[in-house]
Amino acid sequence: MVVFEKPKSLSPVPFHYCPGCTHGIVHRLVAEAIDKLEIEGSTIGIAPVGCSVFAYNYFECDMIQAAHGRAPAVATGLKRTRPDSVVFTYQGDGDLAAIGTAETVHAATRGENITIIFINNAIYGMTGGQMAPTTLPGQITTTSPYGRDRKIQGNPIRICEMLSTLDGAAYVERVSVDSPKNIMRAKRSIEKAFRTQLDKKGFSLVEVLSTCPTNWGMSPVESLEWLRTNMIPYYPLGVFKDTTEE
Amino acid sequence: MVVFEKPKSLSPVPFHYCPGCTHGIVHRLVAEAIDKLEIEGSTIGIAPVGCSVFAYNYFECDMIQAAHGRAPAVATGLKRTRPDSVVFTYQGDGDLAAIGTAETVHAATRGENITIIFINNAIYGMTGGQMAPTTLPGQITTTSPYGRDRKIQGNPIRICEMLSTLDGAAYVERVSVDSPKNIMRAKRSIEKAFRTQLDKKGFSLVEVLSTCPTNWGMSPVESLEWLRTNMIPYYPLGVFKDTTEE
Amino acid sequence: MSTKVLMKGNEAIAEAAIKSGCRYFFGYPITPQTEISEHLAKRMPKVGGLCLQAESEVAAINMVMGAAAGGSRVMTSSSSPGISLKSEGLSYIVGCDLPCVIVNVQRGGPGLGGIQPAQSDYYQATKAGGHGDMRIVVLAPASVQEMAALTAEAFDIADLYRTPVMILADGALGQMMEPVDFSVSSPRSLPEKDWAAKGHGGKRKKNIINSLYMDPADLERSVHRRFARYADIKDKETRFEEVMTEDADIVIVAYGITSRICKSALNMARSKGIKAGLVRPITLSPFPDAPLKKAAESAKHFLVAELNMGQMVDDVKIAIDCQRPVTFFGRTGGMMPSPEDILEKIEDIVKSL
Amino acid sequence: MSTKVLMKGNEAIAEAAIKSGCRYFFGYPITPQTEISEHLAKRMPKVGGLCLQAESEVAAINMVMGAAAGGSRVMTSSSSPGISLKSEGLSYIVGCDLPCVIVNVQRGGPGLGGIQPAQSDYYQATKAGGHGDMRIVVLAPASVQEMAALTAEAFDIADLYRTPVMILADGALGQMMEPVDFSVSSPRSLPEKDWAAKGHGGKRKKNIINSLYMDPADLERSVHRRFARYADIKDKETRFEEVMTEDADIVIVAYGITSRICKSALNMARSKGIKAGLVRPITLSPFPDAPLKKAAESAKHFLVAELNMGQMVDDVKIAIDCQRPVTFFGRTGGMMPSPEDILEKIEDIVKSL
Amino acid sequence: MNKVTFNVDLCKGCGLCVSVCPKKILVLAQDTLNKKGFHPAQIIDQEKCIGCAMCAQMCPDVIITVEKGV
Amino acid sequence: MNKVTFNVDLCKGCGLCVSVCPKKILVLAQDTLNKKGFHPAQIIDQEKCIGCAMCAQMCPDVIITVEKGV
Amino acid sequence: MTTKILLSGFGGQGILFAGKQLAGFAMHSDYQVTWLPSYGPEMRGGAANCSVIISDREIGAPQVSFPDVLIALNLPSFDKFEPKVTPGGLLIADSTLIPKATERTDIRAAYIPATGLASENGLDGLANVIMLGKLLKERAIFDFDKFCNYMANSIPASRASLIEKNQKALSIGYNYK
Amino acid sequence: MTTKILLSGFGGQGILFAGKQLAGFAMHSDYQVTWLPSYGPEMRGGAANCSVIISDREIGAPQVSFPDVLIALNLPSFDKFEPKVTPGGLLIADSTLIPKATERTDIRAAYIPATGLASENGLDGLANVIMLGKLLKERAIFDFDKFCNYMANSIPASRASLIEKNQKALSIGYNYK
Ligand SMILES: Cc1ncc(C[n+]2csc(CCOP(=O)(O)OP(=O)(O)O)c2C)c(N)n1
Ligand SMILES: Cc1ncc(C[n+]2csc(CCOP(=O)(O)OP(=O)(O)O)c2C)c(N)n1
Ligand code: SF4
Ligand code: SF4
Ligand code: SF4
Ligand code: SF4
Ligand code: SF4
Ligand code: SF4
Ligand SMILES: [Mg+2]
Ligand SMILES: [Mg+2]
Repeated sequence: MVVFEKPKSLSPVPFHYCPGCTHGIVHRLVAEAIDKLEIEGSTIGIAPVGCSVFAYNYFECDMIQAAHGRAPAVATGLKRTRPDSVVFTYQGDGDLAAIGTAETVHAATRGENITIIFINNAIYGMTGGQMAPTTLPGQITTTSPYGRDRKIQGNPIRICEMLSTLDGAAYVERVSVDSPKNIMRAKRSIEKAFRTQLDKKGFSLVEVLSTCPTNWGMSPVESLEWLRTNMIPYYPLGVFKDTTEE
Repeated sequence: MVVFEKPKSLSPVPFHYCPGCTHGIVHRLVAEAIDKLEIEGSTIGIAPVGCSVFAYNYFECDMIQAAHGRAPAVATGLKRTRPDSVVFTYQGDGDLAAIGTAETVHAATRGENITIIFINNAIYGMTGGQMAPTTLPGQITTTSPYGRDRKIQGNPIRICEMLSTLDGAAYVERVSVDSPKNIMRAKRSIEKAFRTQLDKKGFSLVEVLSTCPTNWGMSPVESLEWLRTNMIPYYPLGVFKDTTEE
Repeated sequence: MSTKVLMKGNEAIAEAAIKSGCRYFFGYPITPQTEISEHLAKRMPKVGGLCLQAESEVAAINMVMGAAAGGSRVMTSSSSPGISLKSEGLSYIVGCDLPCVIVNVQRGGPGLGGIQPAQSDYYQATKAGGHGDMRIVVLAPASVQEMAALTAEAFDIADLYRTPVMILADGALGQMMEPVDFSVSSPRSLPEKDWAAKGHGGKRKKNIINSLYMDPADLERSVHRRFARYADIKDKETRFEEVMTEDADIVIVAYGITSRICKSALNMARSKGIKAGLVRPITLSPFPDAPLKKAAESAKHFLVAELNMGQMVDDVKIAIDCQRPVTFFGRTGGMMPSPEDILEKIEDIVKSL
Repeated sequence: MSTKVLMKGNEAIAEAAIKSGCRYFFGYPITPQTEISEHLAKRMPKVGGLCLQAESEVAAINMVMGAAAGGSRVMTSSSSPGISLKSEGLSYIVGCDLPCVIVNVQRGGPGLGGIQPAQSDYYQATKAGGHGDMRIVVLAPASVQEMAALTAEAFDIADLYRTPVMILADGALGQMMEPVDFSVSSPRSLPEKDWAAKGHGGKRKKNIINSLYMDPADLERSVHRRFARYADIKDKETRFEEVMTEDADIVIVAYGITSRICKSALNMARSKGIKAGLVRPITLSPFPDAPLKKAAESAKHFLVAELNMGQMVDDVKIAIDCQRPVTFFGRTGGMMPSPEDILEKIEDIVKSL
Repeated sequence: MNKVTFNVDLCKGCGLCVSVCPKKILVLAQDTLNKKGFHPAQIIDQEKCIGCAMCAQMCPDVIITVEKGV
Repeated sequence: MNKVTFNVDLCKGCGLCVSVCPKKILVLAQDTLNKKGFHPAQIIDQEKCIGCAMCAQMCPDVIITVEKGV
Repeated sequence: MTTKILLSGFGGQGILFAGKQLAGFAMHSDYQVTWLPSYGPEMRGGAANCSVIISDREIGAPQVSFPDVLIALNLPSFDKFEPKVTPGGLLIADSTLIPKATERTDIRAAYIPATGLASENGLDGLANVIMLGKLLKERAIFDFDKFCNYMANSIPASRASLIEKNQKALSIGYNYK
Repeated sequence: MTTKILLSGFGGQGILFAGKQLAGFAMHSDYQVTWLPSYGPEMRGGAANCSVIISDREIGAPQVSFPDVLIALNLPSFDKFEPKVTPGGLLIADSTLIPKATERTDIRAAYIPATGLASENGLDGLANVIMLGKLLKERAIFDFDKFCNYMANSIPASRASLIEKNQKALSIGYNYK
């Protein structure tokens, strides 16, 4: 009996991601949710600008590639005009928490009935390792070469905490993919986010703590460890908002 | 003994505001704080786009007129290059909470050492009464002619609540100018915000619940009442964050 | 009894959009075009559509992108500063070959500028709506009736050629009222949007809406394909009006509100025995070279009139291959010339002929 | 021992900014120019300056506005899509008459496009950096040395004329290394920034930095004043390079990286006995009409070469008053022609002469 | 005595001062129009004024001056 | 028996599967290079595999298939 | 024939409405017509004016710089536009608010205390319509009865009381003196 | 004289570094020089190449489409660029990774198992420098000793062990066969 195989809504195309980059894990979880809920035919995914820009090649559903940070606006335009479709965005921390802040906050406060998968890897992967809004204090990046100094580069932003103050946000959870156990939790969370949308309950966002071995300058296995010891304390896992049972 | 007169750092120019518009009260409070702290010579104000766009005519300190929503970014550029100056922005709810969301959130999370005076009048005054991000559910505006419907136009955004989740925000309070008592409280709050900046404690923001008799379609006195009975319950007054004593 | 209604230009655009089957509008308020969204906020719910106020112009244009990508007719509108904010999104929409309609009711600039009518976004509209090798179709109405008629056309052209189409108007056209007759419209037969991302429903391969090409050769090919389409549009969709050009010694070139002022001046000039004519570009992009070239055969002098510092002048010179002198007359910042001002300019030129 | 260092073009810009006394940089990462901010992130703290990564290009350009309004030398940089996002802010900076330096290391477009070198933002840079009647000064370096030298010049021109100045480069110039000599620089004597909003200290009347004019007549006057300054800049700051144009039958017009490819082709052509020459605009705005006009006196044909679909062609035609045929050769989307490609084109033209 | 003075020509007749005066001694002068075309606020019984400055606090146009013990 | 299969040519040798296998029966084959130039993961003791699929859960490139009771 | 009308006064006096009524009836009567307001973020009490052009042929420029008919509802607009009335043109001034008469002899002038008449007759806010009545009297561009009917039709039946008031105001203006 | 060199291989093989060493020494020796990398978001293991042009006069186009010298460190780059070497040009291939020889007779070819030599000599990652050594041998554009010194100077003293390794790699390449 096959207990694990590649989900159907994941395209048979090798990922371009670096070895050990957890973007691939999250892609798979999204595809599994789509398979499980049998919504591939009605789902449209929105790819960001960031390492996951090629996400449009990796999912079998219809896909749109949005401008940097604007995926929530594109998703809004799409979902409002195709209310029966299932719309998700897949965005990095630069995309969602820097340039796309306004679009994210307003999609949430409006309660857009969309699902956002938010990859927080504390860095700009695609452009080669610049500081992200979520880069940790002291973390060295190419634009914080002496370590992020809160006094100069400011404080990391906690997206889940911020968004859960908004009335329109229905389901907001932070998960991690650093271990099989956490991956299983992330899987349930992503599935729940899609379900929230299917039930027309409003805005759902899953923040996934992720690694970028290449720009962190660590091996993939060391990266998981770094995530656990540095990111999770700053970005605690858990459900920050859940109005789906109301 | 003169117990009340026009503050010195308010220019001897009549306001262009509509009769009974509380923008004028807040201008006066800002000028009083500048006078009290004797900082007119080192202060630079940033005017928004909104009814208070002409704020550059009303204060005696140096002034900059910023693009719609971008005052916090302009303030950042200015304060970072002139760290000994006192920089404040004066912004409406369209300016700060709609188009300027990203600039507001990031100035706050960076902990920019600036002061923001945020006029929440639940409407776009200058352009003639369109819906603001802070327009209340059910409120009729020219772009929510059937009353704001949370399902369609989304939920009003509570800026103080949202910003106080951010590490860089030092002092965040919501006040109102609907009565002399509340005006006195607003006065203290604005003064404290400037003091926070002078003490280099970081980002300070005072949200001022305000009226727009013209676009609310009420008399000035009715407007104060409407503010009290409708806005304050949705936007509770009080200090949302204060790290200045730490 | 006529079927005409008296309407503001802004309202005519809004109503024409609805009549053209557009059910989605995403915008952000800005003077002098806010009536478009205010009208649609009232009307859309009545026809099962949606008029959504976005958090910004940037969000609005990207909502348009989402709606267009999903295959819906969709419109946005703004005025000069707001159009600048849309330029990245507009470039993406071009790069993704998505149809949509964008309205720019211009005001004076640069910066916050003023709110009075201007035509100073001509360059931006016709040459550089955003970065990269791109063009859009730009229609310049000169009456409230045309605000309506060209809006209808805009949707059809957009869908037929998979391109954004801009209605380039100004504050005066937006705010003025004239009678409009909505009954005159001849919708075209349009291809199905089988490229749209609306969910494949298990019935076809997935659709991808994208403007990224890692291989520059692919990107170049996509640009070439698009420019071939522009050539096609130039062939088939170029529009203009000629007034008394056959025997004209002096030909005025003007579009939009300015063309009307020039028409008044033209009548005055003719009544003074001056042989003046007018070419009014209706499509600013593609630019109507042909009538100008033809006019240059007989005309001795061209006068370009605009509400800017002379942005169309070069297009006119190129169109006539620099064969005739071209004089520019313009006001900017929201100032409007009177017919008398234009007449004076015409008389100056006539003296020099 | 030479004082030259081997550097990437992006780094040369960054280092030249520091050497020019610029202590403030606000930017947002984007390929292929990220080395500018990465270099400055390392260097600025060492010289008491600040390199701040903004939350977006929109924020970055407005931070630049704030810093410039306060009287500081300040720079930002980006690449094509990011420059589009800056266009509203840029228009405000023009409207407020603020000096600053903006770098655009272009990549292929439209939309997300690609990351390979292109020159397809020529229109945007020279005609419509934003809405309204506005222009900026645009400098087009063609070597890493010029990336440095023109950056220094850019700061001086900006301060002297109170205008933003753009360095319009491309991915190849940004990424390539060449030797740079920073010792050659001749700073100008510049007026004091007594207009800046830096706190009046009780010593003067308040300063207001503003682009809003409710009276259109005032706005028009401000635009006219600015255009008078543009005319002054055209007089005094127009720059170009001429190569073997004196006896040239065919004159190539190219700027930036393309001009170097053309120089190689020119040498090949000359060695084949073809009388080819080159005019290289260094200021794209103001455009160097004079050398082209002069070349047109003897040259029989012009060849414009760019990494786009032909955006400079009209400027060349206008400069030579359409007196000679102008052929265009271009690649787009990140493709680069080889010298051989250009040579082939030259030979084609020569055949037709 | 306490004294309340209005810069009458700049009054917009909004009535906010009137609405907050604890002594109810302010009115909008229905029979006069100022230069701006508004019915300006005026004090009807200066004697009763307690100099609390509530009117001035509330005036959006900052045209009220309050003096105590003149 | 349980069976773990790798799509060897797509393996990037990241070692994440190796790091999580509770039975420590996965290794990166140091002596072979796949088409992509990586040392691919391989199972050294199929017998011991409990079919828990932790390796597959962890594989970012989704190239592991796990079967139970084959 | 082309008639260029300029209506001018304070915001709130119903200038734009009056212009719109004129334009609407002209359209209804198969004339070409344009209506162009001044616009802006002028706050209450600011200046307001609108240009109405009525013609039997295509109308060029919609702005009226030199009116054939000037309807002035306050002093600033009288001062500003009176000199611009075309020779042979007509000036109608609200004499309640404009304590002045033209010195020009090349134009015709009519003075009517419209604001006063309005408040006397319980028609506050309808000075604008009274001025229209006067216009119909002074310049027979339109038939009074037809215009009266048109106004009635253009106001929603649900606001019947308004219809009556407007018609009354129109008559007062028409029948003044 | 102008020499156009193309270095090509996988990312991570030090292609850009080798090119930069060449360019740096050329500048140091008062030549004109350009160095142009291929760039992009290529992830680890993607293709990498760089163009180096060394000349005694101004250099035009910086990209090398037709190299006088091709230094190929993997098979794809051999396949792609070998046909483009200019007649009379030089090809140097890492024979550890390129199991092929050119069939062209109009160019000169040198094969050196650089990757193999590197790992044999504990110089993992320095196949690129071994290739440079070979280049100096095959084409006397630069003096070996001077280049060796230059490399030593261009590496920070704090990384002295690296200097030695690089010099060793350079010799191995220079002295191969
Ligand atoms: C308007 C605009 N600005 C900047 C860029 C350049 N850019 C591409 S990806 C990226 C950031 C990627 O970081 P993130 O969103 O965290 O995704 P990751 O690569 O880390 O998954 C940036 C700044 C762009 N393409 N467009
Ligand atoms: C980029 C841009 N978009 C839109 C506008 C138009 N605009 C001017 S003010 C304003 C909103 C004003 O509302 P608010 O900020 O709440 O201030 P208020 O007038 O209510 O005090 C808008 C949308 C503009 N000037 N620029
Ligand atoms: S750069 Fe980082 S985020 Fe991007 S694919 Fe590589 S490891 Fe993943
Ligand atoms: S429109 Fe509203 S906010 Fe603006 S001045 Fe008038 S009352 Fe105040
Ligand atoms: S000072 Fe107090 S008592 Fe006197 S008028 Fe003002 S509010 Fe009334
Ligand atoms: S509050 Fe001020 S403006 Fe309003 S009525 Fe009183 S004095 Fe006049
Ligand atoms: S299924 Fe479990 S036991 Fe078997 S190899 Fe994978 S991780 Fe190890
Ligand atoms: S996790 Fe996947 S890609 Fe990584 S080594 Fe194991 S099988 Fe290979
Ligand atoms: Mg990231
Ligand atoms: Mg507001």
